[in-house]
Amino acid sequence: MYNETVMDHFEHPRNIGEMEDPTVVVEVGSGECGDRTKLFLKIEDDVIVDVSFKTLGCAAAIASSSMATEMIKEKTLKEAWDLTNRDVVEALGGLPEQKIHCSVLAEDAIREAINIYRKGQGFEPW
Amino acid sequence: MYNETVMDHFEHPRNIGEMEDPTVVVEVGSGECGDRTKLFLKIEDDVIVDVSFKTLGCAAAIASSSMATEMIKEKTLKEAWDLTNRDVVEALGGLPEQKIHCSVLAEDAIREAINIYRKGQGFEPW
Amino acid sequence: MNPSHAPDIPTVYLDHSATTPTHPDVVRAMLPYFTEHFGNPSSLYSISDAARAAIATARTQVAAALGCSADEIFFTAGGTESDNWAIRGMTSARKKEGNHIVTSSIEHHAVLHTCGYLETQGFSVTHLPVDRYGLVDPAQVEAAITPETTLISVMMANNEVGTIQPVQEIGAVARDHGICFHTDAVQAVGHMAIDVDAMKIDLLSLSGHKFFGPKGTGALYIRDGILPDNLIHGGGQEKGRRAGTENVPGIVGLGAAIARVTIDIPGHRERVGALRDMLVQGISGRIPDSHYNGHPDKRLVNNAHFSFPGLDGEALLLMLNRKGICASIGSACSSGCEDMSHVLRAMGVPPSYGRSSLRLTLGDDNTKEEIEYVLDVLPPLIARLREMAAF
Amino acid sequence: MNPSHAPDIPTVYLDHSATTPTHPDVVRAMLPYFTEHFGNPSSLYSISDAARAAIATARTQVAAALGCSADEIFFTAGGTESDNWAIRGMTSARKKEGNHIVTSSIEHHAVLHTCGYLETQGFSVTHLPVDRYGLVDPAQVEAAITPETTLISVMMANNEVGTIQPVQEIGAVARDHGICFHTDAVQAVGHMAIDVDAMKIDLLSLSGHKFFGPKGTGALYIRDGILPDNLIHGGGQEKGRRAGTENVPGIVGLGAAIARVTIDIPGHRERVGALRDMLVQGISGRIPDSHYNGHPDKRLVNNAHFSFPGLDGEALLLMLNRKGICASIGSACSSGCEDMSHVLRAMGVPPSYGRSSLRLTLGDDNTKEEIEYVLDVLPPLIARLREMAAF
Ligand SMILES: Cc1ncc(COP(=O)(O)O)c(C=O)c1O
Ligand SMILES: Cc1ncc(COP(=O)(O)O)c(C=O)c1O
Repeated sequence: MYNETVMDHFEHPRNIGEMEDPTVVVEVGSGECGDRTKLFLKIEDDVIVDVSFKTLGCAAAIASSSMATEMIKEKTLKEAWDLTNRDVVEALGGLPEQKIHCSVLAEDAIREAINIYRKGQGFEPW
Repeated sequence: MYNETVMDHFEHPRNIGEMEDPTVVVEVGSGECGDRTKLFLKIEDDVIVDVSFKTLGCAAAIASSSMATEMIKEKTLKEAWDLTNRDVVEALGGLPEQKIHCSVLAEDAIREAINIYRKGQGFEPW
Repeated sequence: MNPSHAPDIPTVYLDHSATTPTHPDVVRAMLPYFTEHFGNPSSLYSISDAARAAIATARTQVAAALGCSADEIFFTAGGTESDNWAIRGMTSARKKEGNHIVTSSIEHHAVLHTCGYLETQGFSVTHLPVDRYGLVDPAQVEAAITPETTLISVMMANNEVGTIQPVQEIGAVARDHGICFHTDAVQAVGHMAIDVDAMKIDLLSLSGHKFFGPKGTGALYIRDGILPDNLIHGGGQEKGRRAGTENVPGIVGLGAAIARVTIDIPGHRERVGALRDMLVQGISGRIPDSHYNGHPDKRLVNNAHFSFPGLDGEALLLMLNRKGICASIGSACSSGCEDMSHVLRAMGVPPSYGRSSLRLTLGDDNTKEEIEYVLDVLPPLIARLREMAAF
Repeated sequence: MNPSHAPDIPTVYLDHSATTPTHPDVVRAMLPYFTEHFGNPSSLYSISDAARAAIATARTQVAAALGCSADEIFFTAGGTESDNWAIRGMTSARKKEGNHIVTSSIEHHAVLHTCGYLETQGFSVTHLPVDRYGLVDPAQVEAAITPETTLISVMMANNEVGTIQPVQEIGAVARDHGICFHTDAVQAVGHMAIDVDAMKIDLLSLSGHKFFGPKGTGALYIRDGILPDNLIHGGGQEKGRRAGTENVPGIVGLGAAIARVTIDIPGHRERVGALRDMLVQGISGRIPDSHYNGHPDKRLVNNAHFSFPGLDGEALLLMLNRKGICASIGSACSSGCEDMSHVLRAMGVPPSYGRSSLRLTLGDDNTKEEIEYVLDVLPPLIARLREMAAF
């Protein structure tokens, strides 16, 4: 059902766990399937210097969170904002059709976290 | 489909063929399935001293004719008249349900032959 | 084969249109899916991967035989289910557009009785006549179409006399009128090239056990975009269109079998055609008053169908059986009942010819020696039965 | 079994409600009917005698398992077809008397979606609620009956949580009201004694691959005198009630399999029940916040069904798969889709319990060592997934 990249990120999720002293924390949930993700970002000079997550969800949700966090680490906020769930799915080497929507959660969490941070800094949200 | 008695009478029909100088000959046909039988009787003193037949029909029709001729040979006309297709089927050890009607032809032929003979002798038909 | 009646007599199987033995290679292909790879294809764990992959392979094999895409193949439990699904599903899906079906008068019971059932449900059915060879005329198909017509169903090749219909021309008529075209190709697979695009076929039924595959397996080709209603409702198997846990070994067997019999159709036609012609010429030459039924050349390469007026077909079959020869009086389904076959009746064959008919259908497993044996055995049997009946 | 993922890890198959391997004895019984005794049972010649006799034997074997007469058994291509036939055939046959069906809210999709289809055809369907254990109340069955009711269909045992329904009481209600009673016994066969007379069942569905028989085989019990309309039209097989060339090897396998699993039901219950109880007690004892779903004792002897809130069932399944353990999140048919099972929803199970559910279904081929292995592997996996999700 899942390819080996997905299975690897599911079984050995990168950046899993809580973070001490994060700059922003968000928690997002998908009504559609009840998946939930909590994302922790440490931001310095508009760069994501550290990231971690926790996820209640299927293998696709966990692997997407893992891959997404890898993809935004050490990226600028702008670069992170531009990451779409399609990029994540592509980086994972694809997901089954009916599982694509599980990858949206990571994108949602990243964007929400960035906007919370921007608002906290007194900027307009993107 | 057929038991061995039926198969034996079908493959080795008794009394098959034409008869020289028969006392009576009848030909009967069944509208239902297109079977036809020709029956030859030699009658002496109200006793069937010889009998033979020809049949166009399935194995059940041929075996029934064969068995029926065996059963009336050397019998009185009264005894032959009383032979029913059930007796023939029983003597054959049974026929498949949908083949029972094929055994009626022999009974029909015997009764028709007897009545033709009786009429020829100036008796009332039975 | 193990003829219970006479173990010393070889069995000569000449009833391939009734069924075929499952080829040992096909059985071998199936076996791991009973035990080792038994997982439910719907399950998530790895032991089901092999089952899923095997079904995908079989789908590709069937598609290759028909010239379609694998997505257009749906597995069923046999030719009968495929016919039922195609006809009931399609007419039901198009119920709002009309209630008229055009079919032929020589279809297999699976089509005939499904249409008969639909007649009890408010549909009207035109059973097109055939000529003396059993051929449907495409012009009559066209003439039968009404604004209510939602389905045309004409078989590719007849199971009794083997006549091959002008499917391509009928398909063109259907396409011109925007009407769905179903063909029952149960008897055709392996004996002739099939191309659903060239032939303009929208729905096609096939059955595994007619080409050395397992019984209880079949497929329905459904052209992409055509959406017959479901016949069997339940789980989401077959993309939600045919419910029920997949018969994995059966599907594997169907795939392996169709790949086998379509790999060299020209070679098969040459081999089996030569034997069939030898049989036909032998019978015609050696048996007086023998009548070859069906079309002289628009016919299945493995089919020989004769009438021998003056005897009864069932009696002949039983005699042949004692000699180890397996044949049929017509379609397997109608054996045991004496009503004349609706196919022969539609062809205008007289009753005395009908009741004395014999169908011999060959396969690649038959040999020249077997045909010679039949040609030796058959004439005296026929003479004997005729003699018993001549008056 | 050959887990592609980790050949060094043993496979522990705990998904017997999804499907079972065909038992080697069953395969062995089937094999001659693919090749040696391949004749079409409808054919007249002797090589078909063995096929005919084998079907008769299988019919007797199925009848013996249900306490009915062989004449009342009709072979199909699986549980789904049997359910479709029973429900569509019966409601169609009684269409003039009414258009209302009483069923439960926890039926398999084969029943649920067939009823759903009938709703599009003008029938009305009452889906009876169940209690938190998944039990239907016979009094509610009775209360749901209207003058229009022509069929009651309630499953014998549920495929997800294993709850066994009060079939006998429901049968009595149906009989009292002169309404036909169908039960889907697909999951029950082999795990409990079945007697269609004592249970007042009129129609009963079963499926071969759920009890070590072949996939693509099934049967419908139809009480003598009950006449559902045909689902599959065509040839005269199965006394004219289910058309299509008989799947002889499949039927033989179904017969052999049902004979195997019904020969010692008490012994099976003892063996498998002990393993199941060990599994349930182990899980309940070792895994915090684990919830046993279904009825404590009115349940299939081989079924264990848990919720582990705080994780996702599919993720757990995949982890288990890596450890060689085959399990299910519910019914095989609904795996892969995340909607909560209609069964758990009907039982009032909250979504967080529903999404974290795990079904383990045992068979006679499981061992104590396997259960111990599962009890070792499962708790840390669950802890890990919960830890990944806890916030
Ligand atoms: C032309 C034709 N259609 C349909 C069928 C039905 O196929 P099956 O018996 O495999 O269901 C047959 C064979 O019996 C056939 O010859
Ligand atoms: C209760 C129940 N009914 C019906 C079915 C359908 O059986 P099959 O998939 O063999 O057609 C199943 C199994 O999938 C089942 O568990």
